[in-house]
Amino acid sequence: MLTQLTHAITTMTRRRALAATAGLVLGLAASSPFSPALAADDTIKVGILHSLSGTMAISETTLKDTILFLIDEQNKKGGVLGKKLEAVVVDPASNWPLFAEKARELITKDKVAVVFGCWTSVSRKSVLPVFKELNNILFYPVQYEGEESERNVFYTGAAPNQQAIPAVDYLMKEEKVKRWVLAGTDYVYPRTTNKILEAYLKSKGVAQDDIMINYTPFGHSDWQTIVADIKKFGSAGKKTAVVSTINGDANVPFYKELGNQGIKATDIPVVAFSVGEEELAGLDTKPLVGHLAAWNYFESIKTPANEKFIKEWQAYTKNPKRTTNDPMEAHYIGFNMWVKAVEKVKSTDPDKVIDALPGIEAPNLTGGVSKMLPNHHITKPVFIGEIKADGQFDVVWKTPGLVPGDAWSKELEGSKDLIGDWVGKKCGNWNTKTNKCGGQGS
Amino acid sequence: MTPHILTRSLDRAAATFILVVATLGVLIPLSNLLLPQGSALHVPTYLVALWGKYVCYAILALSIDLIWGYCGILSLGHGAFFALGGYAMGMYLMRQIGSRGVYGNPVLPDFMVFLNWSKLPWYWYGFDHFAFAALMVLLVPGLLAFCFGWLAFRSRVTGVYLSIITQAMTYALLLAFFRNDFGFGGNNGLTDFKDILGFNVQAEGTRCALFLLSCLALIIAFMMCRAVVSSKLGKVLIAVRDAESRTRFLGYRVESYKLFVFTLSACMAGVAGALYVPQVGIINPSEFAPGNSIEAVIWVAVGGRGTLVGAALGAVVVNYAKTFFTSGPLAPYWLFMLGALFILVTLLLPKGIVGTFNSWRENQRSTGIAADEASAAREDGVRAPKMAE
Amino acid sequence: MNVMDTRATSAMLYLDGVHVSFDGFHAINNLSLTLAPGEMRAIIGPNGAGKTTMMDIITGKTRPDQGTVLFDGTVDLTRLDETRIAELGIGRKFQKPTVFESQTVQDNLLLALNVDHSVRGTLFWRGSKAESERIDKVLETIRLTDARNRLAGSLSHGQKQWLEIGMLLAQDPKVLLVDEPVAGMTDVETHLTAELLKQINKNHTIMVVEHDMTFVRELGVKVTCLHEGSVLAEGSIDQVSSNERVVEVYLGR
Amino acid sequence: MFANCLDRLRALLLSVLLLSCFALPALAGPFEDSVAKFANDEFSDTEAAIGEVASSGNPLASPIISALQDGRLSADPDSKKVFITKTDGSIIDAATGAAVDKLPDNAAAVRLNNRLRRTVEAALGGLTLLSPDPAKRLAAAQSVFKSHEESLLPTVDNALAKETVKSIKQAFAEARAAIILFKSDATDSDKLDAIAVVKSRGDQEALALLSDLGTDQPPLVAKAAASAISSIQSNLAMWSMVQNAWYGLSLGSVLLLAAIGLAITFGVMGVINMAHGEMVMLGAYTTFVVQEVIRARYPGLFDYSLLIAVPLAFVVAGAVGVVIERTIIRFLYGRPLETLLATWGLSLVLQQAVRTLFGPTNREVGNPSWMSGAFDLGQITITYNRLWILCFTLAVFAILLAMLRYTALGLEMRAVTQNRRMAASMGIATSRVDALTFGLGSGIAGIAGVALSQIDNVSPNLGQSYIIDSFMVVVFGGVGNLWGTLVGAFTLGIANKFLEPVAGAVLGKIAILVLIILFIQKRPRGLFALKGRAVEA
Repeated sequence: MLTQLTHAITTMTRRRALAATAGLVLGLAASSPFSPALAADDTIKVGILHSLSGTMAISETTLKDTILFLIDEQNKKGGVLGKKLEAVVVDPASNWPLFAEKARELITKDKVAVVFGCWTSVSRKSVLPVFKELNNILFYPVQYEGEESERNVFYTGAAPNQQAIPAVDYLMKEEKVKRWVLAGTDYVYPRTTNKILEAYLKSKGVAQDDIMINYTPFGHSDWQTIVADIKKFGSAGKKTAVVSTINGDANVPFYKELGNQGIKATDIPVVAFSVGEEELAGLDTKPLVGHLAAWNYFESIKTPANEKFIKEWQAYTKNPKRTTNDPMEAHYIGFNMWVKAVEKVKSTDPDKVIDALPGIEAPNLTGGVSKMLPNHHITKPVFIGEIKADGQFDVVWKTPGLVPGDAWSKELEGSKDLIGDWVGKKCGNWNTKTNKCGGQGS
Repeated sequence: MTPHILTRSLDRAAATFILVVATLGVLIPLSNLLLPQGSALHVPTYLVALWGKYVCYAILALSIDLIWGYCGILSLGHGAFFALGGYAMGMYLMRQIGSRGVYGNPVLPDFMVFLNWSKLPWYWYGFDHFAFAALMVLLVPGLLAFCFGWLAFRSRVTGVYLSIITQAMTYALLLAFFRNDFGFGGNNGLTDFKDILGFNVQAEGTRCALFLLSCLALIIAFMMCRAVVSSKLGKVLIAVRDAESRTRFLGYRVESYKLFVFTLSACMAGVAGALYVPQVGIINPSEFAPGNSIEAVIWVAVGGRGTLVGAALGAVVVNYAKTFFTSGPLAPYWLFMLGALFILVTLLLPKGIVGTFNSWRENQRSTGIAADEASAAREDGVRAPKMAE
Repeated sequence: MNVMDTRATSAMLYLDGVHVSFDGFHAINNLSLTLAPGEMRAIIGPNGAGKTTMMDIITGKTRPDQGTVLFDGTVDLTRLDETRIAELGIGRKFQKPTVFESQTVQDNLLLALNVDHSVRGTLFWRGSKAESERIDKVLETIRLTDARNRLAGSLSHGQKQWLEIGMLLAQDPKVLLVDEPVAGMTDVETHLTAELLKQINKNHTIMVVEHDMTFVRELGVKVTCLHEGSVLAEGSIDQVSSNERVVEVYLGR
Repeated sequence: MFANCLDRLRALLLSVLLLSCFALPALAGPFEDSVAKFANDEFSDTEAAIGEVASSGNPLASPIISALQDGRLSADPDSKKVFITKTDGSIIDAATGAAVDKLPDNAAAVRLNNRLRRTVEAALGGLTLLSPDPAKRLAAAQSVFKSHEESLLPTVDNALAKETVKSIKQAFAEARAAIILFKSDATDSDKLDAIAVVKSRGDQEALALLSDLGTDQPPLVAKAAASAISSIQSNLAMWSMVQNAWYGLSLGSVLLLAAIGLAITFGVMGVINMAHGEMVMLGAYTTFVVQEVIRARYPGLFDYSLLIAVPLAFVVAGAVGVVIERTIIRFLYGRPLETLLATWGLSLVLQQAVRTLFGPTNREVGNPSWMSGAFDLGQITITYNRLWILCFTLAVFAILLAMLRYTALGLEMRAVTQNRRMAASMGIATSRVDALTFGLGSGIAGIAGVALSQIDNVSPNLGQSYIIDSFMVVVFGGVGNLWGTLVGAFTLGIANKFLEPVAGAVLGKIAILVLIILFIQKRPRGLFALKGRAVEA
């Protein structure tokens, strides 16, 4: 059918063919970079691209509120460049093509200067071409699988080396874990993270027999078999731990099953990368005391900055119990970095802001100062927290300093030679072996 | 297709529809490309892409209306055919990326590189040729529909049973495509396309051409549907819908008819999916989600089941509403609006927009002795015990 | 055995020793029945006697658990499906009038014509003069010429019954199975229907199931009374209606 | 590298310290100094303190360590004072045992990590082996079995001699065997006896213990251990079949519970109720609200929260169902496919309504104590919540059947669904019966929500995750047949759980779906289809 159609186009009447050709030529001519016309407006528009309905609303709604809160705070301080910030909220409804559509709408119709948004990798992948094409800025606040460094995207969540690897190190050293269950939901983040961890563990001398990898579908709710398998795997006489990359919704039934089958943290600790304060709020945490999570931020961390943030956040949401979590902190850092960059170049022009952002420093909420790196990732501290009975985390370990995020993982065959450098090399996938931009080359 | 089928099928409403689509198909790209950006009539590129999406959905709606509106087969899994067509096109687009992927691997798509795949799985062979991919766009959904239909219609699975197993089919495919081991990119799907037939997919010209192509495909699909439903075959289909066993006792091999339209409809859905993918820039397993298929059925119901124009219109209206409601201050409440729309349409406009308009016009025109009764009888292929009056 | 064989081969329809049960309920019990070519036979029997199930068996809708069902002396109907049986030339009118309500009377008849019924044939169908003449003729026979462009759903109950009989005529089968053709009809309509059937019987074999004794009497043909899935009595209407067992069955024990 | 070395050194020091503490109690410093270490807020100091306190022989040792385990031990980092909050709320100074009025302002609970928790458990094991509380003795024996701490052998022997309860005596014997197995100077014959004892225990932990034994054993012992391992393994393999069957029953009961309401609204009434899942969700949220109220007002009633929630959920979901039937469904009878569209719209509205009302995130619904935990049956673990859900499901099913069969409403329902016109002419108010039937189906879905809140998320998406499975179950079982739904649910549950270990969770589920599709070809009207003419009418 399609061949016929394309054929039909070429054999259309001469006038149409002419128009089509003219169209293509015009199209190519018109695809020059397009910068939002902001100067005329007296506000700076900030796009918020988080799902407010559908399956991801559970995680993303809070982030929308966070940005609204941050904008509100910034406006109280007088806005940016003497202009007030104005939030433009859209609902991509957990629908990936809709993410792309809404991103396009935000940039071309609403002419936003920057977009804060996305949670899942697929939503980021979906909007990526749009941001590249229309040359705008996306701040992505969630820990992800890495293997990406794009000019238009700033990754304020953790890369695998800022979360997964320190957590495994901790378990090896502190808990003397010898046997590993890598359990995850079957999507790209767990797949990649587990690939990286598998390679890392093997490099540390862990045998293949001592690694069990298990994938479950999204929203998996019947964990009986898998928990029993974990129990069995853990009874081989070596200290066993579970590294969980299980995605949001499936965690509650997973932990409930763990608790009920009597797997205690002292027997088989579970370290999770996707379970934060928000997820624990839906759980009775008493049976889970001692299970771990690795993040770059915990609500329970006692620093003045964090205490102030929590107080103001709870006042803003008029909910004294409202929790905070890691992706919120990522947005906090990202937002402040953007404000600083805009103030530095005195413009919201994306090209200028993108160039200004690497090197910008902004305080995080855990007492350090995070820095935007040339690969568009940031430096972050890594904390390991144990679940407490009140649904908060008790930090039991942290990295001595801030860990710079690696865009490309050293453990993966395909990316071990790659780096992202948007300052010197102006390239997201610079190959250090061949000294060329563009991956491995052929 | 012989000409007399086509000419016979064109009544005034159909001609108007074709004219409108053709005009849109030409005017929107022209306005986008030729008029200056400030002009009031200028259609921005994002709207071209958006309308391109609507047009693809309209083709999908037509394909559903053909089997549901005319043959009484309610498929709750038509999104699967749409998605399969989309994947076939997506695979072609992936192969076109070549060494421009982030890892620069000339053969393997990026997701295979970082999951350490050493070579291209066999089922990806051939997709670097457009002609092959285009063939697969028709063949894969068609073949699946043929096999599925052959099994189901031969054993006379009808009504809700059929609906539920079509749902099971798309759900199974959803789970399968989610699996990264399956080799289609898992949850992330296929994305980051560069070009199609040598043209940059993001260029405005390509977008406009794709839009034009989609409109053309919609017209062709519409004419095909018209040709089918206005032929004697169409009468048989309606006969099957209204009284299946009567048709059988007249000596019609009902399962062949069902199989024919079901397969045809799946191919149409596949084409819709194939045109959809380069315009939205991503294909991902969530297209298989049963909810999507149900929603597509609802477009048809809203527009008017059993009226081809209505199906296409319904797809555009519902999706436009969705676009409209998901931005701005109404965003948090859009599901209320959408849900309410569905409820109100089924309660107040059981014949859909076009169906209601048609019967209103018929009432106006004639004394309308038969219209009401007839269209009441047309209501449903699967009749449950009637309520007592 | 020999006698049976000749009966079987010469008969239009031949049922012997047929059994069907649904979940333990014996709907048809050792039923044997023969219909000669050109014959019209009336079947009577109380509710649940198995009349409709018998028709289901003949038309391939229900498979018998055991027994022989032969058509035209040679064709084993138990192995064929509805479509094939219809193609062979057995037409059926349902108990509840079943016409294509959202299509015109004319289209109903067009669909019934026994021309090419393949998908290809219908897709590329073009009307022919012969076809429209046939339709005109049938319309005349069933007295619906004036209603040819009306939707079948808008016809009266009696007209629907006729339309369905008309569809059988258009189908031109060798055997017509007619299930309760006069249910819900006025006396005049009943009379006309009887006339119609008699007329059709001139060149078709017919089996009529009917409750209406006046109607059956008017047909004036051999009557078979079924009860609990097997033949209770057979003969002229007077013979059957004077049979004590039949009376007992109809009045209830 | 350096940090690594340091870490190892610290670990070495610690273990030396720990060992010396156990071995040489006389060398431990004054009790007060040891206790004060808890106040340093360093895991290593806490670890040292546990060892010293445990081996001190001080009568406060056991209360201190129990308090530490339960988070009742707090310390003032400034004054280095440590306090025990007793279970009755009174406070004592941990070092002296003197009563204290209240905790200092800056006192904080002494923190633990997993390693310390294990240390605490081991220490408590040693301390509570002779406890008068049988449950504590049993727990102590279990923990000694796991830690097989050699220094505890005399205590275990002592406890074994004194023990009168048979099951605990067995546990002590096993603990003793575990110690001997790892005792370097035990004789071969002792070790062989120990292996026999451990083998007879036959569970995962026995397997773990034996696998842990290492290869440097005398050949005779190694051989016995290997044979014990393989015997335990084959035993466990057999039990794993039983376990799969149990998991299947449990999954089946969840499926049945979710589908049973649908079997009424869809199966009996013919309404393709896409909002069924949202009725389940309403039930779950009702449970949440009930628990919130109980937490806030009547904490003592928490264990009864589910019992209170069940009737409430039935009423809430049932009432919503009646309203839906009266305002929407009743206009759509005879058009089943249009009920699908309207109820789909309805499900969107209900989801968003709950999202607006309760927020998009998961809500916490706690397990009452009788729903928590598990018990062992042979070598399989049966969790109480799953067991209760199975019982509950069967009870709901039985009550529903009885209701349909024996009550006037049930009779009317069957009459109306079988022949509406006839029922109406006999004076049955069909519209009332319709409303009540739909309400009943919805109410049962609400009840299902109460049970599902115990094992799944309570979020606006809850319903969506069950709707497809529910339809599969009803269609597989045969529309309009409750028994079919029962058999369908359990068949699918068990099939799923036997496939899962072989094919994995995802492929297992795909296989089930394909099987359902193929099965429907074989039996186009489900497992228990009605036959005969009536179906086609």
